[in-house]
Amino acid sequence: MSSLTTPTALDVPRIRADFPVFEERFNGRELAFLDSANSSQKPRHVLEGLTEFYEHSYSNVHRAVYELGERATAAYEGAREKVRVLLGADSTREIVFTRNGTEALNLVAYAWGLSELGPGDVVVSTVLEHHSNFVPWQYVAKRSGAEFAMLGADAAGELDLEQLDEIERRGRIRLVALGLISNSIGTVNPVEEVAAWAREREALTVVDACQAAPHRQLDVATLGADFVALTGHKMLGPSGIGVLWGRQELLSAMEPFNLGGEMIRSVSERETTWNELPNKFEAGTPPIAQAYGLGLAVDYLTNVGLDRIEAHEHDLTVYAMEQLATAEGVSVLGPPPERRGGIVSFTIDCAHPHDVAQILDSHGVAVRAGHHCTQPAMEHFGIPATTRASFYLYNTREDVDRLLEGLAGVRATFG
Amino acid sequence: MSSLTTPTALDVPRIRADFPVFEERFNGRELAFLDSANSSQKPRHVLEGLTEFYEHSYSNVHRAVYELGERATAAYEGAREKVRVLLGADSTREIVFTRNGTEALNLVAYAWGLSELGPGDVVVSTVLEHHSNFVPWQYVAKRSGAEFAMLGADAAGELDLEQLDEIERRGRIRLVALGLISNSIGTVNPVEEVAAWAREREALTVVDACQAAPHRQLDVATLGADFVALTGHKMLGPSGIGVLWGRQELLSAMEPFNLGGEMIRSVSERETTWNELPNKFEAGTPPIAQAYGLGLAVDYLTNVGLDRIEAHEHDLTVYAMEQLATAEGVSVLGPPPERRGGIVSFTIDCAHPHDVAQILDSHGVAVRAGHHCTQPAMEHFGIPATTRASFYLYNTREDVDRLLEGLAGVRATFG
Amino acid sequence: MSDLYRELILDHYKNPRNHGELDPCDAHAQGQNPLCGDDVSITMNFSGDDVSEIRFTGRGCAISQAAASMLMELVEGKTVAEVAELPKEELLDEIGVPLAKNPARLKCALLSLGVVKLALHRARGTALPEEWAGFEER
Amino acid sequence: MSDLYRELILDHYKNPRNHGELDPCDAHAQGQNPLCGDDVSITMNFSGDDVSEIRFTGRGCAISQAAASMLMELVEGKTVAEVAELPKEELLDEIGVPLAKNPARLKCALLSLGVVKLALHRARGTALPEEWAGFEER
Ligand SMILES: Cc1ncc(COP(=O)(O)O)c(C=O)c1O
Ligand SMILES: Cc1ncc(COP(=O)(O)O)c(C=O)c1O
Repeated sequence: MSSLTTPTALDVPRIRADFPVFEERFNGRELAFLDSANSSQKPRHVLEGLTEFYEHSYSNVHRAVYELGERATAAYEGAREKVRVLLGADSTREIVFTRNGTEALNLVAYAWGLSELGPGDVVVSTVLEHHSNFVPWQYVAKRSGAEFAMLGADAAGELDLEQLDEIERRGRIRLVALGLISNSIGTVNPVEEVAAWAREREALTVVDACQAAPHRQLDVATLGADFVALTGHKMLGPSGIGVLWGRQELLSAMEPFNLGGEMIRSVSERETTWNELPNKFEAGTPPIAQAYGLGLAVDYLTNVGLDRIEAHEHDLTVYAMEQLATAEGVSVLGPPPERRGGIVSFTIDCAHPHDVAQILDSHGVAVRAGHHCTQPAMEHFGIPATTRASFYLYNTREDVDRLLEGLAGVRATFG
Repeated sequence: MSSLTTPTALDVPRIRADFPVFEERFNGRELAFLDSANSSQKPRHVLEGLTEFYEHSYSNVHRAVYELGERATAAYEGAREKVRVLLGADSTREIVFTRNGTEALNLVAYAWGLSELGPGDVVVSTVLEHHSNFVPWQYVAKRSGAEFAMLGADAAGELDLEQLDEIERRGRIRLVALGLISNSIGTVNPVEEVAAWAREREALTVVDACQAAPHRQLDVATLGADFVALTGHKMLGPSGIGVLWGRQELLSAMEPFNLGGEMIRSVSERETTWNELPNKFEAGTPPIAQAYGLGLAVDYLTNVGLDRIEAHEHDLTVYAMEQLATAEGVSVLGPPPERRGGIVSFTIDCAHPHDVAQILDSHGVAVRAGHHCTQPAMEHFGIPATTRASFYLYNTREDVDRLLEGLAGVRATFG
Repeated sequence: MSDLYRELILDHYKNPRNHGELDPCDAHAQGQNPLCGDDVSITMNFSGDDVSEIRFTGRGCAISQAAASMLMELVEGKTVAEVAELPKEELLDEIGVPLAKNPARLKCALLSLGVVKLALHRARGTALPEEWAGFEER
Repeated sequence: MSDLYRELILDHYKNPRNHGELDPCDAHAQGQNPLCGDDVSITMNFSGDDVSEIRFTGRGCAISQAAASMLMELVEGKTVAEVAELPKEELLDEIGVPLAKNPARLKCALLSLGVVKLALHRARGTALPEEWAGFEER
């Protein structure tokens, strides 16, 4: 937490009232939504703002000279400024809007990787990564003849930084890709330390902050990274919007990714030149309303206070781990609460995670079951899947109690 | 028009009542919105549907076992089926949701082009293309060592198919990329003829239908194309959604584009394999609500009737061209109404298009001025830019009158 | 308790029928559910036009494994032509729980049937019917 | 009639001041507005610390060309240091029409000033100030 004083507690009932989904009943009960790490619910502030935008300010951006175009451009560029402030970035030139978190990472893999990588180079990802920060690097390494290396973890699911020495012997380290918080088991990775190690080797660091940005205050300078990716739909924003932050010098020097309208300076049969930042990386009509909606979500989060959200989730995580420790046959994966985000992944000896999630659903408890797009991590633990509960600002201890009650139901069926 | 009987006229006042933006006043007047080729306005049906979706059915798709996840997945996949029907495609496996029209075209350029093209190959685009169906081909040709050829046009802005013979002498034709309707001057291109020519040479045809799909009935089989791209925001849908249709055999055989979550079958340090169609091409969390919104827009368009929309726009185009022919100093670019969509681009001798658009704005008339992301076409005509009026289902002859009135204002200032 | 887990399912899950592998075998295929990692492998022997023997192994959720077990009982003794035509609905009826609304679970339930179709398709060189298009891509 | 086109703008547009090219010249730069194809090219001569002569050529909308013409009058005779510091606001005040709400037109209005800054930057080897970051990428 970035402040010295303990943040004051959230007024969760008031927050829940902002989210229409909690007014509905599922199997007769209020929804215990414990799947925000997958995608979050949306507050009225965002939904109403979106409708209003479409009704009164919608047109394409940048190109239009008329009044609606001015409003739309101001809304879109205003959102970019909000994201800049959120990340503590120097300039809106460093903020690129993408389709989702995955595309932000692919942008770097393609635009930087395809041109920069070659035989003898090593690209590093980790065993804990989401596939979206693993497969792009594996793929461009293969395409370019570079080597792909996977940094491993220990039994608790914490990265084993000592392996970096061995990896370094395999070639010239060019880039290290790692997440700030693991989406499948919740580990908070030592990003600053890894970025410093990479910088010493003149390698770039790409940080996947998709699971961190919704839940804690970030500052790109402090992270020491070169690129940071986030995604809107996990942080109260609409689907269809992601963000890549990158250091200006790097983005300026890079080849473009998607090609087409808006990202060019001039086009002719012989030669085409690129537009300035960030437009160079935003080909075609951008996700206009989605960027605006993400800006509204940032307002909402900032208003509640990311420090307070982090503290609230930490409290729920501690409570959930205590409770799960008492549940028969349940094993929780991953590190202790001090080094984890608001994510608790577990297995239960009598039932497959999918069946667990199904029975929890019949109790009005929504969790995710599966490999969470982290198959290497699952393989590391020697399991095909887990059941995962994840917390956000609208969750309560009662939601955790509902989870435990549902697990008792699982045991009743399968035990 | 696909039916033999003349379609009945649209009830435009009723249609306008569905679009909240027309309730507002601009400089004291109702908006004469003549920029739908840039991006269309949105009907209440789409906006209300989006809000309702977020309120009652939002979660991530495919992965979730719980009730909200079922609803979201049904909404998302339901939209895919609606698009399939709209295009007359064989299977939803052939419908890929993208970020916008530009990304649909880049998907083919990267996933097919980077692996398939090499020295001796020729990729053909046209002088009339939008940059989004020009620059990707130019770029992958350059990256892969293939040749990029630009098919030219005549003085009226109609493609000069005779040039294909000369182009063929430059190497092995692998792919022809062309639009169905030019966004900058409105030409309807002879796509079926070009596709047949390409097929004889075992070359692929990529059709940019971004300006056609909103305005007329399409059928991918009739077009004879291998890939067809469209974009949601020009056809009453939300921003942030595009569509690529591709022939199943081609999509199956192709490398993926963006890499990451959802598009994989299995991931490990050594080897990663791809998911089945269409998921292989939809990496990460897709534009869920945006796809659903596009489905609602398709419902609305189908309900009104694309044949009737086409006839209505044709009527406005004929009227506008008649009126503009009487306006002092105005020259309209492009072919006669029989071979054009609802787009009228012109220059006026006394003023720059940007100044024209600005003065029109002060009359409550929204048009676009610029090169319309078609610099090669502008160069062909020897001009830097045009002023463009484009029509849609909510436009009226009165909007055209307002345009003419505004042009009189331009002459008063600059004449 | 969830409707999905009625007695019969749990019985098949805990006591799978025809579990194992035929070696040698006349037909074989394997399939996964990329969503949840369910995995089913099937071996068959033919005798004349009939599927004389069929066995499965696999791991995954109760639905996928119980469905595979039930499918064994449905298939054994049928003609190859009958199995090739066996509609999804017949297996779903057998499972007897409401899955239609849940495409994720539907994939679990139908995994084994897809694997059987794929095994036949490979052994006999027939085409995979349109409704299973893409299955071999898994 | 639009507020944007008051008499003074139209006068500068129709009768541009300092139109032309200095050859030889001490500093030169060119810039485009990728949005609308506006194009401005500027040449300057220095005498001691002063910008003694400045000329422009270009094509584009009335705003961009009138602004360039007005800028010539603002710059000529100023010291290089003064021009390097010349704030956007000073040119916008001169133009005197409301543009702040319209970023597209603002780019037209400020194109020539960017080109002047770029020319100075190149001739004197000074850094382009942060608010013009990216201008040279055009
Ligand atoms: C003909 C044509 N092709 C492609 C595009 C690109 O579509 P989008 O802006 O949705 O990427 C457009 C619109 O901008 C267009 O008019
Ligand atoms: C850690 C992590 N990285 C990347 C992603 C991909 O983000 P998106 O699904 O928005 O592409 C996710 C979420 O799915 C994630 O949890």
